[in-house]
Amino acid sequence: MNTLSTYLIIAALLFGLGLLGVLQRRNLIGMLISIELMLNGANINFMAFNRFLAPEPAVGQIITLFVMGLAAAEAAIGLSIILALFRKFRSINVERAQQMRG
Amino acid sequence: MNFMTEAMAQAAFWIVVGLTLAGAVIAVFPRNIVYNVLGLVLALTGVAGLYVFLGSMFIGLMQLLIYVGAICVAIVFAIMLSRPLHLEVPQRKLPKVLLAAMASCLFAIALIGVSLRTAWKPAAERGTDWSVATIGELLLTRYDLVFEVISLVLLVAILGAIVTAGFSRRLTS
Amino acid sequence: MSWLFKDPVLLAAVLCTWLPFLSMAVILIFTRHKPQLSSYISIGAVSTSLICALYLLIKLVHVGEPVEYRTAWLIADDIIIPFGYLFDPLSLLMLLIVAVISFLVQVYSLGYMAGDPGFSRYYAFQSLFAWAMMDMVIAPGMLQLYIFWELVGLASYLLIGFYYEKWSAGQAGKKAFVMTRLGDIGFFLGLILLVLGFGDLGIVAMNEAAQAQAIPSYLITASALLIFCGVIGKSAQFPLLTWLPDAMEGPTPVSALLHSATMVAAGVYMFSRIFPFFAASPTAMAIALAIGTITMLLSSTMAMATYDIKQVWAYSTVSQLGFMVMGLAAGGYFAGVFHLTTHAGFKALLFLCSGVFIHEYHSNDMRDIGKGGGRSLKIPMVCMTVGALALSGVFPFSGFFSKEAIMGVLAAYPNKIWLLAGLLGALMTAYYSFRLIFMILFPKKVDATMPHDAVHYHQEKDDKIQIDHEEAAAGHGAAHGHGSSHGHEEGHGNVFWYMAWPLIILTTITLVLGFFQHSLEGFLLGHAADAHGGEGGHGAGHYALLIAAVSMGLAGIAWAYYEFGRKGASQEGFLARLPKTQALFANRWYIDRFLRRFLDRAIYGGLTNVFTRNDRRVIDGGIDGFCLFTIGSGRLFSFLQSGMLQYNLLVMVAAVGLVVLYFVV
Amino acid sequence: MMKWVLFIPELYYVLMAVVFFALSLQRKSEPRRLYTWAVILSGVGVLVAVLSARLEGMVFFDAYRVDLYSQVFKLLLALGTFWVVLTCSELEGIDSRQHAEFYLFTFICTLGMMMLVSAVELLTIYISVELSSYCLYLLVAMRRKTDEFAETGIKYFMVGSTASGFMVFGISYLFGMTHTTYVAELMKVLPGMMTEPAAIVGLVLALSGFFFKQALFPFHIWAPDVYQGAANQVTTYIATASKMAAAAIVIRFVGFSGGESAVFIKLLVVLSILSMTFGNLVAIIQKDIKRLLAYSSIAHAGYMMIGILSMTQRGYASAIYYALAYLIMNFACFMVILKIADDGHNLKIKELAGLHKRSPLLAMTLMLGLFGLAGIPPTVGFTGKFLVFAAALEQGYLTLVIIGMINATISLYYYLIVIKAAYLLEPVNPYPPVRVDKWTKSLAIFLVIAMVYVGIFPDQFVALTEAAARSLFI
Repeated sequence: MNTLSTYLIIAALLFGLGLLGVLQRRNLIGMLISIELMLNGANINFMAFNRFLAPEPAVGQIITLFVMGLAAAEAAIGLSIILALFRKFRSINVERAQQMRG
Repeated sequence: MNFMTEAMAQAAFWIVVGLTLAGAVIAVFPRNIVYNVLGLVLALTGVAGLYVFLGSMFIGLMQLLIYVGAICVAIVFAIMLSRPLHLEVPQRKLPKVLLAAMASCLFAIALIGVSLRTAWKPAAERGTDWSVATIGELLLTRYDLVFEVISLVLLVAILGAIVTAGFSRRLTS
Repeated sequence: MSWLFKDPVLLAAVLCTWLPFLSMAVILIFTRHKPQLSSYISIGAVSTSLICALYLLIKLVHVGEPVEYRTAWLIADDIIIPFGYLFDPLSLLMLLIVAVISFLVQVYSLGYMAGDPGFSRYYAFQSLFAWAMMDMVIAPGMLQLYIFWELVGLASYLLIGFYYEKWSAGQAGKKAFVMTRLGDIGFFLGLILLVLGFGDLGIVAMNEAAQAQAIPSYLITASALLIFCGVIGKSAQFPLLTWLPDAMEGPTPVSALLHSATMVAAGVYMFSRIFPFFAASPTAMAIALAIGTITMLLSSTMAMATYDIKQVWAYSTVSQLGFMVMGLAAGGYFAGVFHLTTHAGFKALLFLCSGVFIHEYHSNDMRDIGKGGGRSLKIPMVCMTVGALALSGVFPFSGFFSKEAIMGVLAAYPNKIWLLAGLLGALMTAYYSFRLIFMILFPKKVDATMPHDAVHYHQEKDDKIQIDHEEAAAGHGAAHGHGSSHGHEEGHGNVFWYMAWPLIILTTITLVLGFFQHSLEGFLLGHAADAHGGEGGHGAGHYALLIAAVSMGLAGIAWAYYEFGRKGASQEGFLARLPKTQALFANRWYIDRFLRRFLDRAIYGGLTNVFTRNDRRVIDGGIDGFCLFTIGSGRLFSFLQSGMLQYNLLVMVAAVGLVVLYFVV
Repeated sequence: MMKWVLFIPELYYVLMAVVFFALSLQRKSEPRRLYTWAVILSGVGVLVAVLSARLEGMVFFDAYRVDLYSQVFKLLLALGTFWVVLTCSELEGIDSRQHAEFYLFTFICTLGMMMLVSAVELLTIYISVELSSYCLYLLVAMRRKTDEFAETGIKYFMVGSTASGFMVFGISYLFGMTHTTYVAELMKVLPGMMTEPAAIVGLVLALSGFFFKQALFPFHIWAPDVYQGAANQVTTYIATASKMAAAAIVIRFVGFSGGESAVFIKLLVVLSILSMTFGNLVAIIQKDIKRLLAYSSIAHAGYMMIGILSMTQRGYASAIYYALAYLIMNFACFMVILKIADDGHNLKIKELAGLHKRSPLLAMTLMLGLFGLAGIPPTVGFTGKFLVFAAALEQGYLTLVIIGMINATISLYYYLIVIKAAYLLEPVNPYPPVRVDKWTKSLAIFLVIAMVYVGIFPDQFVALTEAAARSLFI
């Protein structure tokens, strides 16, 4: 139902799924995706509190907005570090990577 | 009629919820990274729908714009740039998956418990001003500092991405 | 600075305590590569300190009230932590002891350490020690005392570990430091408790308040017991007594200075420093008495089983420290302090004598020294015998008087078991000290062919001249010097006499100090006599006790003579016939092993291992996995595939999850 | 209406960032010139922080409070940054083409942390934390020749992102409970709500993000790897400046509970004990000195927590003092490491052998720093521990203090290993002499004096920290 606790439960589930991804994914990009899920869980919380409890409806929305912005920055940084790592491997170990394919 | 719209709204709500969770599951479980990204897109769209249900079309749109439009695209680019990534589908180790599942289940259950056991109290006076104009105004007054700092954060992110990923002009790798 | 020169006492005090520090700094910074100069700087500083200490003693000997120069170090409004100088009879006496022994040991080291590559460093550390010890002695507040107490421990660590090439020396240094620190935990906690409960760490204030019962008794008992932990650590009382014998890895002069005469006595000194405070808590006193007794008996037995000459004196030091604690804890303020004084003299003497033997024969084993002809080194031999007689409490040596004083106090105690323990201790003390003497003096077989430096020394020509010169200078030299034929190599002419002089001076002190008992008593108790109610009765009226104690000592000597001294003695001792007991004694009653096992198993082996394994798997594993990757596994991101980071995260998530769950349920 | 003067230190750091942004655009990188600029600018930064130390007031619609508490920490941050920049004369760990970016990120990171200590609004706090964290992620990943330590950056990033996910989630609960994001209102309402699970869970989750920065158990997992894997200068920065900000924000957040919840305090006690014990025990077996210091930093987070969890003014003051002490001592140790490993490699303990001959001054600095960390009087570390333990005993946490003391003793063991290497061991192969320029020399002398002076005459500093702690709750 469209109540506070429904949203909170959805948020908790998203957060939990995100955690699961962070804990068991071996792919770094997969981990990053999972972290985005966790942040979304928090965002749903903010929006829900904003809708059902908060005195000013604008505050929660603004927070959500900023969390999104930060998530974007975080993703950019995370991806660049992952890419750097990848480039390093390739530059060191192209041969092996190809061997493995074969 | 009224009943119908309500039922429709209900159904739509649950569909959105289902989409979100299904997307999240797809984002986490399959071993192919491309499916994960698609799942993420699905989940984020679902969340955007939830925001609409929570009364804010604006944030829902932003969600689509920022997350789906920016983050997911960036991730896709990263996957393209690191081509062999999606080729790798090594076997999972069962103990690790089990442990991770247990820990995250524990966490989720605990969080659900917290949200159910807490007596959430609405504020005494609830404002009704949902307009985007108010958000804009607050951004330029009360959240002025944050607004300015986030530009710095983004600057750092861009610079950092350039430097770290090795695309700097000075770096000829 | 003009305030400094207005008051000669303060000037002397500042000079006395800070010159060694200055000398340390100068040596470390400027004269590291000039060993001779370094040693002269250090000795110059400490001799000035000695003169200043004497001046202070003479100047202040008749001042009734303790003289205090202090500034308070405020942490908060209601807490007073004084720093500065406190001169009362006790601190003046101790200051003099420290200065004298430091001076003598530094002079002695000129000979003993000659040619050592770390000569400058050695003197820098000696100065560091002198500075720390003196500042500790004159501390007016417990925190200053604690701070310098730790610095003394640091100096001890550096000096024990001086022979760093020796692995065991480094280990021993660490052991000593860590073990004494273990006791200091209690000390520090006691201080914090006092700060919070009483708010003033001034020694005078503490003592007065404790006597006036201004501090609640539970607080006194608790903090006194905690502070006593510091005594246990520093003065090597049971159960932390095993570090001291190990500390003998350091150079012998260091053992003489730190581990017999001054540093280890710091615990006893601190006890007597706040004696009225302790005395206000009968529980603390009783526990201290018990610990002192156990320590004394245990370490006496240990001393009976070892053949290492320095170890014997180390155990003996522990046991005598236990004896002092007994005396103090039984209420004998003067008796304890007096024994501390005399013990500082004769134990330093014993160590320095042993140092000469070790230096000459390059062996710590008394059987080797005996076989090598240790008896031919007349001065050290005679001096050592004097020291051993003092240690055994034979009239008229200084140990006799102080032991009698403590026995008197113990006899006045209602429960006679302490007195019996004391007498037993006296018997054992005499036995093990003369066991050592006789083994050197009457070796079973003199091995004349044994190659050692002494043989060369004996053939020097010019020793007679040296000795004559010495006889002329020292009034009592004739008693020791006649006919002896030790010497030294050409060009090292001073080396032997650098070592012999301090021995002679200390022997003199040992001979005469006992007769100053009453003037010392007057000096020490004069101002505090009403506070302690005097300690009348001991020594004088107890002829039976006197005879008992002396006869115990003599019996010990006779026993030792029977087993080791007489012609055809087996030189094995009764312990050899009781192998189990001997093993028990030789292994220090397994205290060490127990502690080590406890530490190894419980802390190092158990916890660290768990953490290490976790750490290896979790944190290093990432890198290991990564290395494997570069070598051959060839999998991209294999460090993640091995799941190390995630295993880590898992722990974190599970921990937080459990916490959250706890708050929900 | 806006009192811009109050914002001057931050503005100054923005300016610095702009300068280095401009410098980073140059085609040719000139490390020497960049270094000179960085030293001068950050030196002036310290001056600015000193000059603005007495400012007070609110800016940005009460989202940003300038008071003694924040200014003290800003000064510490500026000082830490300046010191780190000063040691960058041989910035070998970073590719010389990236030096401008290195300084840029360092200064932006300092800026973020400065805002962190002043921010009194949850969103501002969150953004500031993230700003500084992002810079650190990038700095860690910057190490040159990272073949050996390539995964350091990603580990730091992953753990940090997860922790910040916790933090946002916690903040969302706090927002739901109190309906406000302002710290001042939060502190009024929250203590009355500590029985509600969401309030306390929100607080714990939010704190976990800051515990991550502080490297408190169990959020320490990044610390050893990052300390070991990052360039030496970056490690120094993380170990000193960033710890200051973490301490400041943890103090602020722990204060939210108002000491109302016994369970919460118990949790902190447990964390503190685990942190100390774990850090000290694992440190014993380390060979790499930076890794050893990482574990020691975990232990020190525990000691600092002892002061914080007393939740009295004296407790907070002692924690601030401890932070100050930790900055000086830890930096002293790291400076020595930086100077010995001037080619940017990772120093093993055994490489310290014979240091007292190669450079007596550095050896002494290292010894004093380590003794400070071990809490041996009369160094500043002893006074810090004394104050922290006294504050905890005042609240009756005797067991905790005893465990803390035992830990201090254990820690002595591994500090002594290092000191022994520096003073008592002889190197197997002679190492080249250490080059010590006059800046390093004067800095070392300053640190030695500071460690002893602040340790022996702490009264002014204690008064300062107490005033700062008072201003925390006005």
